[in-house]
Amino acid sequence: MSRLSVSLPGLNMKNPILPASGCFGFGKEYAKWYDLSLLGGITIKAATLEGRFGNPTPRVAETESGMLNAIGLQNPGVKGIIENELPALEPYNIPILANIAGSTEEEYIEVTRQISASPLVSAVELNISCPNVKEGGIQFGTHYKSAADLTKKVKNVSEKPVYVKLSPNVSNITEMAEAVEEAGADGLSMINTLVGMKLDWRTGNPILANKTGGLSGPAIKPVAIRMIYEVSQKVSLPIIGMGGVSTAEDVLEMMSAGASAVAVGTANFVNPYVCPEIIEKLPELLDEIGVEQISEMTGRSLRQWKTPLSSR
Amino acid sequence: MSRLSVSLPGLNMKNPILPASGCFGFGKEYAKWYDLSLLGGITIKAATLEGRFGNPTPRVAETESGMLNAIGLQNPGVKGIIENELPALEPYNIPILANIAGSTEEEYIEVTRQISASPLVSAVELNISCPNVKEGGIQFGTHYKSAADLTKKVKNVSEKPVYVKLSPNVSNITEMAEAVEEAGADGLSMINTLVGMKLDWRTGNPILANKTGGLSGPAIKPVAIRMIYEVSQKVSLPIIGMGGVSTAEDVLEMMSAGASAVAVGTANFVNPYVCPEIIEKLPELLDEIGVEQISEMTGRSLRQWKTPLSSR
Amino acid sequence: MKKHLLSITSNTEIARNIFEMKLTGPGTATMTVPGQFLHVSVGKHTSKLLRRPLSICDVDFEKEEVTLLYRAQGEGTKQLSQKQPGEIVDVLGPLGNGFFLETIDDSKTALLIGGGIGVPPLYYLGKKLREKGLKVKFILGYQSLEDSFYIEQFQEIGETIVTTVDGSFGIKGFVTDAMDQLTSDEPVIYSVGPAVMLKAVEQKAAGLNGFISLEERMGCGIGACFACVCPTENRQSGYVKICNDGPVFKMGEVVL
Amino acid sequence: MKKHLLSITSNTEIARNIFEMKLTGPGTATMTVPGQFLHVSVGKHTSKLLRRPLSICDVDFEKEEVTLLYRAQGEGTKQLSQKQPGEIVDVLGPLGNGFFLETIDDSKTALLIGGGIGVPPLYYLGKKLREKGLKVKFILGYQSLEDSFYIEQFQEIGETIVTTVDGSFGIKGFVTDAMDQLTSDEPVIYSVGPAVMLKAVEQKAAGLNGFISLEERMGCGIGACFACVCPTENRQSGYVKICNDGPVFKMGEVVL
Ligand SMILES: Cc1cc2nc3c(=O)[nH]c(=O)nc-3n(C[C@H](O)[C@H](O)[C@H](O)COP(=O)(O)OP(=O)(O)OC[C@H]3O[C@@H](n4cnc5c(N)ncnc54)[C@H](O)[C@@H]3O)c2cc1C
Ligand SMILES: Cc1cc2nc3c(=O)[nH]c(=O)nc-3n(C[C@H](O)[C@H](O)[C@H](O)COP(=O)(O)OP(=O)(O)OC[C@H]3O[C@@H](n4cnc5c(N)ncnc54)[C@H](O)[C@@H]3O)c2cc1C
Ligand SMILES: Cc1cc2nc3c(=O)[nH]c(=O)nc-3n(C[C@H](O)[C@H](O)[C@H](O)COP(=O)(O)O)c2cc1C
Ligand SMILES: Cc1cc2nc3c(=O)[nH]c(=O)nc-3n(C[C@H](O)[C@H](O)[C@H](O)COP(=O)(O)O)c2cc1C
Ligand code: FES
Ligand code: FES
Repeated sequence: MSRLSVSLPGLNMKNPILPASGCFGFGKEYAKWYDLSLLGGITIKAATLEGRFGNPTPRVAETESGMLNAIGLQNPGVKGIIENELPALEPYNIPILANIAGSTEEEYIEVTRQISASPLVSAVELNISCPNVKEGGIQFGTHYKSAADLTKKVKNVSEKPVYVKLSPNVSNITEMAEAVEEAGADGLSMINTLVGMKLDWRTGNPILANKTGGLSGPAIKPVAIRMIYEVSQKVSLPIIGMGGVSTAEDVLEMMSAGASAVAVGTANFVNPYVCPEIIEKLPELLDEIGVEQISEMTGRSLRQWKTPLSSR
Repeated sequence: MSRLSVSLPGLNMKNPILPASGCFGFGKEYAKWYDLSLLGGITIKAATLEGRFGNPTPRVAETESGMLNAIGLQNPGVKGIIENELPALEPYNIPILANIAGSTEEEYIEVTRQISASPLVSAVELNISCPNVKEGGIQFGTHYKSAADLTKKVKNVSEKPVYVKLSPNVSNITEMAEAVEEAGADGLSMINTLVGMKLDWRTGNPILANKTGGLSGPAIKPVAIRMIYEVSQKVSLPIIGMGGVSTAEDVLEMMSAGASAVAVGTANFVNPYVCPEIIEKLPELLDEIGVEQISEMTGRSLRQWKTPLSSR
Repeated sequence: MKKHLLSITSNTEIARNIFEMKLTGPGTATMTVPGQFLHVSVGKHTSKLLRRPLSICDVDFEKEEVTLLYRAQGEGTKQLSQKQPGEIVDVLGPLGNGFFLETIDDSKTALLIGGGIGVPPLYYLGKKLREKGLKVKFILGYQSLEDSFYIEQFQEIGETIVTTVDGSFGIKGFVTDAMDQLTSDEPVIYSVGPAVMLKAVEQKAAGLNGFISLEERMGCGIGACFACVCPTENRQSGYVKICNDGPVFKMGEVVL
Repeated sequence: MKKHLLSITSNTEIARNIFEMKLTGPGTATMTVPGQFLHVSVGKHTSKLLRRPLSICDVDFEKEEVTLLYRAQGEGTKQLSQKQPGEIVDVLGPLGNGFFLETIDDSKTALLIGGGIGVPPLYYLGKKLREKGLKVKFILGYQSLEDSFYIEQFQEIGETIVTTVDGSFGIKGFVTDAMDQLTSDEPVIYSVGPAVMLKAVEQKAAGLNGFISLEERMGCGIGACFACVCPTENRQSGYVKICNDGPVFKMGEVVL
């Protein structure tokens, strides 16, 4: 076992870093920048049953230390993904986490059935937290009964472990996590984006054609850390943490809060090399704090926390 | 009527800018930096029945384009405020919005009764959204029945208009707003801080002694704008907007989203002169877009929005 | 496709809010195709995370120097405009397809039509077309005299007609108002500018051969995030990504 | 209390990660009291919003120049350390109470005890005490030789004993290990350093007259946000604000 390796249901990763869904396409664009086999894994863009064009543009807006997106689940549909996108990832020999979306329970189920059957897919990530589509997505993610029901049904048909991706736009994320754990989820992904909006002060019009969008980037990291910290105390599922991670230090912070692996989203846009750079830096940081295996970092905060003193 | 004046229940403000609760003490510290009579109003720090010491330190942490605080409602108690703090504000002759907190319904009611009777207080702001105390605060702010009940009871005893300060840490802020409108609130203040956390990656320990804290600053502005935009469509109460405002442009953005007045919090720490600087800049910006009265900005986005084009 | 750390050699205001930034470094050697862009980081510590797409305006291969012209308008470009010579700028690129010149008939006249801050890439394009032997004519549209820039530089390459909205310089009106007299010789058209201008140009130039360069708000700039799509009827997918499939398209190919 | 825009005259690393920044501007004329601090903005466009409290280490009134010594440790101070001469730094101050020297008996010896990055304000204090006529002795604690700084400057003012944790320079151990031989002449004690050091100093110096300077994470720096409180038994409120009531307190006044 190498020093950085982590092992989660379906995901045996040589390091805990994987790009977050929607921020890495289906991998091929970043393959022009570096060797994807350096990654711990890849989360691919959301798949729906039929191809979707998504929302009108503008689809992104910049905010302080963050961005809003309202892509709207554009993708070529699950068949297209299985036939045209996944095969290109085979040579890298790393676990693929397939993100799944839909407007109805039936759609989620069918997409899961098809994509989880692909030998190239290691696990599925149930996206019940997309804030940018009118139907499905977040409506499952903010009511814990619907989330649990959907999880159960998807689990029934999935040939691979199921991670449920939670929305931060809820009063009580722990309740949601407990509900999907109870329903049979194999793991959690958290967090998806916070719903946000930006207006042009000159005109008063929203910047995004979709008006609202999902807030991501370093701005939301404190919310992600808090939610992972809270949820990891109450559920025993492994957590793929995400939300604002852009440095190796952020990765260790998030693992300390309770994450077993860490996904990097927005930071890929800022620096296309961010994932391999983080992976390269991690051993150095572990040396600095005298930790041998990175997996020991998970939940460290809970195990040993005491009131810190501000120290010179 | 001057160009910048706005009028809200109990608050006749010569401009729409007031410091946010907890970010301006009881005014006297900033009075050393500039003439407070320049302000549209002042929101004072939360009052509880008895004096409170608040949480252990460290109480603040820095995050990307934001900060976390866990002050814990430190204040000298409502009597102390009425006797020792309010009189110092009299000479400035501007509306005072008194922020009210408590651990129990009874405490909220009694604090309101006492402080709303002060002739120096123009309106009260019911803080049901403080994330930094174990009891009261946010527990009222995340269940809409408790929020409505409390609002009703506080309204019964208040001699001044009541603004309910909403928490963004909810699945559905519109529901909450509708509930307190129904219960008789005179206005809304939104948003309070998002619950967040930061860990020291070296030790895994939380930076804040209280572990979690409230996230404020520009990082959260997109969430605030979205919530104000949504709520203002469903309720007819005036909204005091806040969350990440630090420039005059931000003020106009927030008013366009639906705010009638705008509170400035964290930005005071970055630049103690921020409020008067914003007030000075506003007429310039109004000229630029050809708007005469600033009050026309409120809800502009809803009235006239159309899909914006990205334009050179 | 690479990330380059380039050093600023100059960064000066050449017209109202219009800056010319010259950057030097070995990476410039790859910047050979006009119409491509650099995805420019605003800075390491700034709260403005997203890169700004800026077109390559010129490259001096001997000096290893690339020129960008940009309007300091929003917060990011304003921050760029404050940078001093010697500071390092982090750019990705060259990105996008650029103008393909190989298939163009050298005997043609090229009509290059640019509006506002769409003008910069036409300079590099004009130079390359001249090298190839084409006659090059420019129609450049600005708001006013004060907003106009690089006129002399363009005049060195070819005939240059200027339009201004307020009439303070050249022909009063839009670039399309200057197109009438020129379309008769059936030139190849290259046009860069706001979508509304491109649409008007496409209408005026109906039937002619030409290329337009689009802009859209971008996330990644490299084809991964689907922020910058544009509908098209010609392609199977039903859309193109401006950052990767474009920014240059044949006239009529995309739905403006 | 004012905001000042000061211009960097120098910003150099004087020991491992320890920087000396000199800033100039008319605002420095008000920086007369040792122990006060400046609340320093990291920069205009950075994502690090909060100001950093840094003690005044020295002021040259003729040159209108204030000196700060700081450790580049976290992100904010690292960004400060990258600033170049000529750049502008936005500071609030002078803030806090500072060391009151008026009531001090001139015939006393002053024992100034500093640990790590608590050392800087003792330089300005030592100079002022000397001006007043007191004999000044320093005990300065560092991690190691490599981390030590300003020793020669301190020696010019008074006897200077250095301790290092690893023994690479001076006495091996903590500042308290160097206190024994000196407490006999009942000096006035001034101590700045981490809370744990201050606590140890207070114990060693029990019964003696003295002052300590505290540090805490700050929001506003001016007394408005209640971030930097410290419990005290002597005051009616039950607490003090370090930024405003402090950072200097009489020994024994606050609960460490
Ligand atoms: C392929 C391409 C080439 C371009 N070449 C040039 C050029 O050579 N010179 C030049 O001045 N401008 C050019 N632009 C436009 C330039 O990218 C924007 O003006 C710039 O990004 C605006 O940034 P800001 O900081 O001024 O605005 P802000 O409002 O602070 O920008 C906020 C966000 O919106 C994006 N954005 C805002 N306006 C535009 C726009 N019009 N197009 C694309 N993104 C936008 C920004 O990139 C950023 O992500 C080009 C655009 C594209 C797509
Ligand atoms: C009155 C006073 C005087 C000081 N004088 C000096 C001095 O002369 N030289 C010097 O090097 N340091 C001094 N310090 C400590 C200095 O303020 C911190 O080292 C510095 O703020 C850390 O910033 P950072 O960017 O390195 O760390 P980061 O971890 O990036 O800081 C994050 C946040 O925490 C705060 N913070 C972190 N550590 C401390 C700390 N130890 N004390 C207070 N706030 C902290 C920062 O101000 C910032 O708000 C003083 C502190 C106080 C309260
Ligand atoms: C442009 C963009 C597209 C995204 N698309 C998806 C998606 O298709 N499915 C999904 O589950 N999450 C999607 N997300 C959310 C991210 O996977 C991630 O949860 C979120 O951005 C927080 O991480 P970050 O701050 O590192 O970006 C998207 C995010 C961005 C910025
Ligand atoms: C240090 C600090 C203390 C605060 N104390 C209170 C408080 O006592 N009562 C309250 O209703 N809100 C309190 N808030 C929340 C602010 O009033 C405001 O709602 C929030 O900070 C968002 O605005 P901002 O981003 O402009 O700071 C506090 C915020 C900060 C940063
Ligand atoms: S900007 Fe990401 S796909 Fe074009
Ligand atoms: S830092 Fe705000 S009260 Fe001291």
